Amino acid sequence: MFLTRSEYDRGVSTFSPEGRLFQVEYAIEAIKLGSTAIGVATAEGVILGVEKRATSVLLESSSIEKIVEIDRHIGAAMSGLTADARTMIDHARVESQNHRLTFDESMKVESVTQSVCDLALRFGEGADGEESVMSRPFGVALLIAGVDENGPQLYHADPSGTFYRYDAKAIGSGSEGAQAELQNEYHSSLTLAEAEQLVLKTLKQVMEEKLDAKNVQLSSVTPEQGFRIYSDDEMKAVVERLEGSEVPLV
Amino acid sequence: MDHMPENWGRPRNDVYGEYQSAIHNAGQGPQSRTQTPSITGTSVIAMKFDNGVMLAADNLGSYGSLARFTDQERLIKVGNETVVGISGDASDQQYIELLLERLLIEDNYPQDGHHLRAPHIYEYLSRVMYNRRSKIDPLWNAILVAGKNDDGSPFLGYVDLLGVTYSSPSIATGYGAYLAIPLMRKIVSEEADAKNVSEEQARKVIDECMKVLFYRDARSLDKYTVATVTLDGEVKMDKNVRCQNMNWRFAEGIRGYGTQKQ
Amino acid sequence: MNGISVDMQALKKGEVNLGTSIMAVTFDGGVILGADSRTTTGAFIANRVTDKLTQVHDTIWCCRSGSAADTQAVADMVKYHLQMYSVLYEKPPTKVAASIFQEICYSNKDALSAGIICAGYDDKNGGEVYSIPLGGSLHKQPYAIAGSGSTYIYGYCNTRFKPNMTRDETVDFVKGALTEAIKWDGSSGGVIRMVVLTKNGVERLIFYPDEYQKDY
Amino acid sequence: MYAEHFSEPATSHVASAPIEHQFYPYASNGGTILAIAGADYALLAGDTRHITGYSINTRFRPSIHTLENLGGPERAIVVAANGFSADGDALVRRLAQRAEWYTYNHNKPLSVSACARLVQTMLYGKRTFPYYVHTIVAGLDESGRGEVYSFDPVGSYEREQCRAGGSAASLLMPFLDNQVNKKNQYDAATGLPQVATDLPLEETLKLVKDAFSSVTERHIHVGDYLEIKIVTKEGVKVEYFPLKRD
Amino acid sequence: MTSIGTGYDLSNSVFSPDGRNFQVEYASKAVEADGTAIGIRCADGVVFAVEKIVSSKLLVPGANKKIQTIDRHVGVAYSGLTPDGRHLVDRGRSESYSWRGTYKVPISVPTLADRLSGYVQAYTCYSSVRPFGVSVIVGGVDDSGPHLYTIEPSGAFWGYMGAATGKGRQAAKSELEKLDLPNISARDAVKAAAKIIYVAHDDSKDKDFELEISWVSTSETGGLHQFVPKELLEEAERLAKADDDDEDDDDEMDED
Amino acid sequence: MFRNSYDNDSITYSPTGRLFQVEYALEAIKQGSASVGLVSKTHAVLVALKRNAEELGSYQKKIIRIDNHLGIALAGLAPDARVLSNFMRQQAMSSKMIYNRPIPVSRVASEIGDKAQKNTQVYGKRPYGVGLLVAGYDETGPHLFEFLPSGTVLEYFGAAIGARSQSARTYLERSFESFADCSAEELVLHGLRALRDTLAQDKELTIQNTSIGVVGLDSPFKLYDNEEVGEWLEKLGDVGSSRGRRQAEEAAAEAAAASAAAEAADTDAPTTDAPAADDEAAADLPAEPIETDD
Repeated sequence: MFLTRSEYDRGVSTFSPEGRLFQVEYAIEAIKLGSTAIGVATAEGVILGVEKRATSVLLESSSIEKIVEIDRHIGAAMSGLTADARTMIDHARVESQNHRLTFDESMKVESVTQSVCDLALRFGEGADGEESVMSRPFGVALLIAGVDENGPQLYHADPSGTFYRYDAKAIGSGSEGAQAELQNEYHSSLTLAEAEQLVLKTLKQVMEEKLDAKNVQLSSVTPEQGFRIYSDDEMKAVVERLEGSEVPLV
Repeated sequence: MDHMPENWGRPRNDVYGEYQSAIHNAGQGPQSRTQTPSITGTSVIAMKFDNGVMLAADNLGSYGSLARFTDQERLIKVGNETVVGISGDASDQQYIELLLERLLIEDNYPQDGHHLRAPHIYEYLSRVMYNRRSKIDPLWNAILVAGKNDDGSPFLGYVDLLGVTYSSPSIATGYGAYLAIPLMRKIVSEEADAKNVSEEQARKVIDECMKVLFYRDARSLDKYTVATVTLDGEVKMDKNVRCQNMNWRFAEGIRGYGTQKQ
Repeated sequence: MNGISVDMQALKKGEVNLGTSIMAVTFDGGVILGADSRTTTGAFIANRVTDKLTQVHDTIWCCRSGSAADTQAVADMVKYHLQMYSVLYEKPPTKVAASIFQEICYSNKDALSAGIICAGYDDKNGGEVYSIPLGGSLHKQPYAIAGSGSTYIYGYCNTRFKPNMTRDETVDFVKGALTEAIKWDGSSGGVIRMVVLTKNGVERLIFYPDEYQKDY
Repeated sequence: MYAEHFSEPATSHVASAPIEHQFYPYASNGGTILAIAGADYALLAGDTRHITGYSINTRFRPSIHTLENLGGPERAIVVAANGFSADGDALVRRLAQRAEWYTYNHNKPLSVSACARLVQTMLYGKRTFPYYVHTIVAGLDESGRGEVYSFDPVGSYEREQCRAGGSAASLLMPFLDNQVNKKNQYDAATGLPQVATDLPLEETLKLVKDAFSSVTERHIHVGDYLEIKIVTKEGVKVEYFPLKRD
Repeated sequence: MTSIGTGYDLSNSVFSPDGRNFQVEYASKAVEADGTAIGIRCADGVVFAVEKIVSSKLLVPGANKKIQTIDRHVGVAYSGLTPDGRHLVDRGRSESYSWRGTYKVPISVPTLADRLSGYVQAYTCYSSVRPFGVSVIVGGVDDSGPHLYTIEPSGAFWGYMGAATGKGRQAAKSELEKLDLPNISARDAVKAAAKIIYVAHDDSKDKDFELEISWVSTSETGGLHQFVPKELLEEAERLAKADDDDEDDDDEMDED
Repeated sequence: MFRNSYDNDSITYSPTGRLFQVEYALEAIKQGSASVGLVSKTHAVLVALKRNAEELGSYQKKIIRIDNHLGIALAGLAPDARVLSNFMRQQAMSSKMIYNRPIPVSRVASEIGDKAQKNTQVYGKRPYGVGLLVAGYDETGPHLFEFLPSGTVLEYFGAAIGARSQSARTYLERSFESFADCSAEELVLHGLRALRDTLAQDKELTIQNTSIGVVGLDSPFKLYDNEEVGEWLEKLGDVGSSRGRRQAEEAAAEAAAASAAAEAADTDAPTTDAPAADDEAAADLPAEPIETDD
C-alpha cells in the first residue's frame, strides 16, 4: 500500500505548497530500493564497491554489472533502476570521448559528472534551454570515480541533476548505515588498500547475505592504472584479507 | 511546330548553329544565389580630426553609366552620435537602413540609459556583412561607421561585402581609396595626426577630395553631403554641397593630341 | 535530355519582354502614369497594343517594365496584398503599396527581372511616385521614367519637368516625352496610354500614333 | 594600363545588368606572422599592415590576439590567423568564445595543446568552405616551456619550434630554418651539422626584428609596424617596432 | 458566482452551464489587485500614468519602470501580473517590428491594438495556456492622430478618451470623466493624470507608491513615447499632493 | 489532498486571481540557504551561505560568474539556476559578439524574467524553483536585481533570498542608506553582517560555507571561495549570529509565514541547492506537521 504524501506528487512539474518537487524526491527514493554501492576516495586513488544481490540462484552473478567504465580514467557505480543508468553512462561515455576528440585531453571528472547531471535534468528544460526529452526523472544514482589533474575524486549524482563531491559516499538500500560507518572510519590519509578494506567492511555490515568474493565487486581508479574492475582472483584476495583481519568478528 | 518540348525556347539550329548542350548541362551552380549590384553609389570618404570625424558621399545613384538618381542620401544618422556611410548597391543600402532603424528602436525599448554607439553599431554591421558573405549572398556594399568610442575618442571603421574590417584615421571606399586616401593621409596618416587637425582643415581636405573624385571618377556627382560627428555628441549634416573652385579653364590651351596647334 | 527539364536559359532568351517606355509624373492635384504599348520577343512585336498600366488598388497603379511574366506576377501579388490590407486596416497609402513592390522585388532579386514605377493618389499625401528599379530599391521621386526607351528622354524630361504643373500641362509633358522615347527606341512603340489619378478617381487617356507623331 | 573608352550609351537597361560581378567570397589582406618557441617563452609576431590589392587599408591593425584564460598570467594563449582577415577574425572570435565556454564548463585554464586541437576541430569543421587563413597558436605548456602550433586552412596542424605564415612566409621560413633550426650550419671545429637548441629570448627578439625588417624590403604586403607578443611566466608582453612604410 | 467550485472554473476554455468563462474572470481579479494605471487621450497625444506600489524601501526609486514602449510612437501601461504585461509588450514589439519590415512605415495604433487583442483572446481559447492576467492600456500617435485603447484579459478591446484599470479604477474613471476630453493639452493631461493617481490611491491599503508618467505627443515629444521630464513630473506631483492634502483635510473636517 | 483545486498547475487562476503554483515555486527559494546582495555607488556585492549535503560531501556552489561584469547568487533549485545561468552566459556572450558591448545588467535581468514568465503560462512546464540575485556593473553604474520564479525582476539597493532571509533584509533595511558611499570592503562587510543574521544560533560563517562576489568600477567580477574568504571573515570579526534570542523569535515569525521551511529541515529535500544536512532550520523553527492524506 502506498501512502501518498499529497496530491502534488503526480506530475514532474508540480510544486507542493512547500515548494518541493515530489516526483523528483520519489525518484530519489527509488535509489533506496537498490543494492548498496560505496565509494571511497584516497590520495592514491578511488575505490568503488557494490553489492551484487543475486535474486535467484540461477542468476549468473558475473553478469551483474553495477560498476562500469566511462573512460580510461573514470568509472561509475550505480544504484536504483540500473536500466536507467544505461542512458546516463552512454551519455557520459560519448561526452568523454567527444572531449578527447575536440581537446586532445581527458575530460575532468567533475565535468563528466556535470554532463550526466545535465542529462538528468532533461525531464524538464535542459541546461542549455533544450526541450524536455523524458517524461520522468531517472530512478538511479551514480557514484562517479575518477582521476584527473586534481587527483582522485568521487562524485555523487542524483536524479534531480544535483551532484556533490565526496570523500566517501554510500548509496542504495544500506546507505544510511553505511554512510554512518564511513563517517566514523574515513580519514584523509587512507591508503588504497585500506580503502578496499573499508569498502568491503562497510558493505559487509549492511548486506543481508554473507559477503564473499562473488557477491561483491570492487574497482579502482588510480593515476597509474586508470579505471579497472577487480578480477575474480583479486576479489578473492581482498575478501580473504578482510576475513583474515576480522576473524574475531565472524 | 517542333513537338519536342526540350527544344522549345531554344535558338533555332538553322539560324544560330548547333545548340551547345554544355551550356545547359552546366546548370546554374552557386551563381543563382549571387547577385549583381544595379543602382550603385560610389565612394564614401572619411577622416578623423581633433574633435571628431568627418565624412562625405555624393548624391548619385548610378545605373551602369547612367546617372539614374541624383538625390540619393548615402550618409545616415544612426542615433544621436553615429553616422554610417554606405557605398555600393542601393537596394542593399536600404535594407541596411531598415536593419539599423529596427536595431535602434529595439535598443530604445528599455529607456534605461544605454545607447548603442559607433563601435557597437560597427560590430553589428560587421557581423551582418560577414554572415551574408558566408551564405554567398552578400550585401553589395562597403560601409564606413563614424562616431565616438566608449572612451570618448573618435571612432572610424570600415566593413565591406566580404566582411573585411579595419580602422584607420582616414578611410575611403571605392575610387576614393585611390584618389582621396593620398590627399587625406597627407594630414592624417597616423592616429596621432588627427589631434593636430581642426574641423576647418578637415573640411578643406574633404571638399578637395570630393572635387578630385568628381574630376576623375566617372560615376560621381558634384553634389554631395558632408557629415560631421563631434566628440561633444553632435552630428551635423551639411546637405546639397556643390564642388567649388573647380579648375577647367586650362582646357582652353589643350589642342589636338599630337603636334596640332590649332 | 529528358524532355521534361526545360531549358531555362534558352527559355529566358525567348521571354516576352516589355522593352518599354514608361513614366509617372506628380502634378498639382494628383499623378499621371504613361506608357507605350509595344511588347517584343527579340525583334518581333508580340503585341502592339499592350496595356502596361496596371491597377493594384483604387487609385494606386503601376507601370511595368522587364519580363512581362515577372511583372504581372508581382503586380498580382501586390494587388492581393493591398486588397487584404484595405479590408483589415484602411485604404492603403501609396508608400505602403510601393513598399510591398519593393519587398517582393528585393527578396527575389535573383529570380526577377522587373523595373516598376508605382504611383498613386491618396487624400493625405496627394500624388506620389515611387520608382523600384531592377535590384529592388525604392526611390520616391517627383517624376520617374523607366524602361529601355527612357534612356533617350532623360534630357527631355529633366529640362521640361516643373513641379506642380496643371493636369493638362502634365498630360502634354508625358505625351511629349513618350513621343520622343517611342521615336528613338526600337523596343517602344504603338499607342500612348495614360492614367490620371486624382481625388476624383481614375481617368484613362489614349493617344494614337497619327495624333502624337511629328515629322522626322 | 587600361584601354580608354568612349562609352556607348547603354541600349537596354532591362535585359541585362550593367556590371557583371561574380562573387568571390575571399580576399587576401596581406601581412605576415611568425612564431618561435623557447625554453621559457613563446613568441608570436606579425606586421600591422592591412591591404587589399595594392592599397594599404590601414597601417595599424594588430593581428595577434590574446585569449582570456583562467589560471595565472602565464596561461595566456596568443593566436593569429593570417590571410583573409574577415575569416581570421571570425575564427579567432569563435575560438575565444569556445575557450570561454571551456573555462565555464571545466573551471580550469585551456591548455595550449587543447587549444590547438580545438582550432583543428574548428578549421576542419569548415572543410567544405574553409577559413582562408594560416593560423598559429602559441603559449606555454604546464612546465613553462614554449609551444607553437601551426595550421593550414583546413586544420592540419603540427607542433613546431618556429613557423612563419602569410604573404612573406616563403621569404622568412628558409631564414628561420637556418637561424633557429640550424639547418645547413656546420660546426667550424668538428665539421658536423649544428644541432638546434633553444634560443634565449633576447636573441630571438633580435632575430624577429631583423627578419621583419628584411622582409619589409622585399615584400610589398609587409610593413608599417611589427607587433610582438611574448608569453613568459610573467604573462603576455606586447612590443611594437616601427617598420618601413613604403 | 454560483458555479465556483463546481469544476467549471478549473480549466481555461471551458464554459460553465451559465455560459461563463471563469478562468478569464479570475484573471481579471489579478488585475484588480494591482496598482492603478490610467491613460488619457489629449489634443495631440496620449498620457499614461501608473501607481507603483512600493513593497520595500530597498527598491531603487525610479528604476523599476512599469510603463513600457512598444514602438517609437506607442506606449503601454497595465495593471495585473507584471510579467504577463511584459510578455504582451514583447508580442506588441514583434508585431510592430514585422510590420515595419513589410510596409516600411510604422504600424498604426488601432492595428496594433487589434493584433494584440487577438493574441490575448487566443490565450482564452486553449486549455494548455492561461489567460493574460493584465488589463492593458495601449496608446500612441500615428498618421491619423492620437489613439487610446484598452485590452481586457478576455481579449475585448475598445477605444477610449480616458481609461483606467487596477485597484483604483472606479475613482480614476469618475475623475477622468470630469476632464475636458479630448481637448485637454498634453501638459495639462500630465498634471491631471498625477492628480487622478493620487485620488485613486488608497492610503489605508498601501502605504507608499511611486508615480510614473509618460507621454506621446506631436507637440511635446515629436510623436515619440517618452517618460515626462523630471521637472514636469515633480511639478505635477507637487500639485497633485497639494490637491490630495486639501481633500484629506476636507474629509477630516467632515468627520469632525 | 489539495489545499484547494486551483493549485495543481501553473496555468489555473484561483477565484481571487492567484497562481498558486507560482507561489509554491517561491517557497522553493526559502528551502535554499540565504544569499544577500547590495550596491554602493561604485560596487555591487553578493554574499551567500553554502550548504553541504553531508559531512563528507562538498559545499554547493552559490555564486556564479556570468561575465566579467556580472554574476549571480542563487537560492532554491540549483539545476534551475544552471539553466538560467547558462542562458545568461549565452546572452552576455552574444552581446559581446554582436555589439561588442558588455550586456547591460538590467537587460540580462529582464531577459530571464521574460523567460521565466513563459513557464508560468503554458501547460506542462513548471515555474523555475529558484530565486536569483543578479549583481553587475555597466555604463550606468552598479546594479542589483532580484529575480523571482514569477518572472518578476526588480532593482534593489539591497536584497536577500533564501532561508531566514527576512533577518538579512531587516539588517539591510536598517542600514541601506549608508551603502551608497561605502567602499567595496565596507560593502562586503555589510553583506556578511546581513548574511550572518540568517544563521542558526549555533552556526558560524566559515571559509567553507561562505561565498563572496564583488564587481565594480574597474574591477571585474571576482569570486571569493574557501581560503580567499578567510581575510574577509577576519575583518568581520564576529562570525556568529549577533542577535541572540531576538533572532529565534524573528525566525519563528518567518516560519509561521512559511510553514514549508520547517519541513524542509527534517525531510531531506535533495533537489534544493543544499539539503540541510545539519538540521539547522529545525534548530530554531517549530516544526509543523505537513498535510497528509487522511
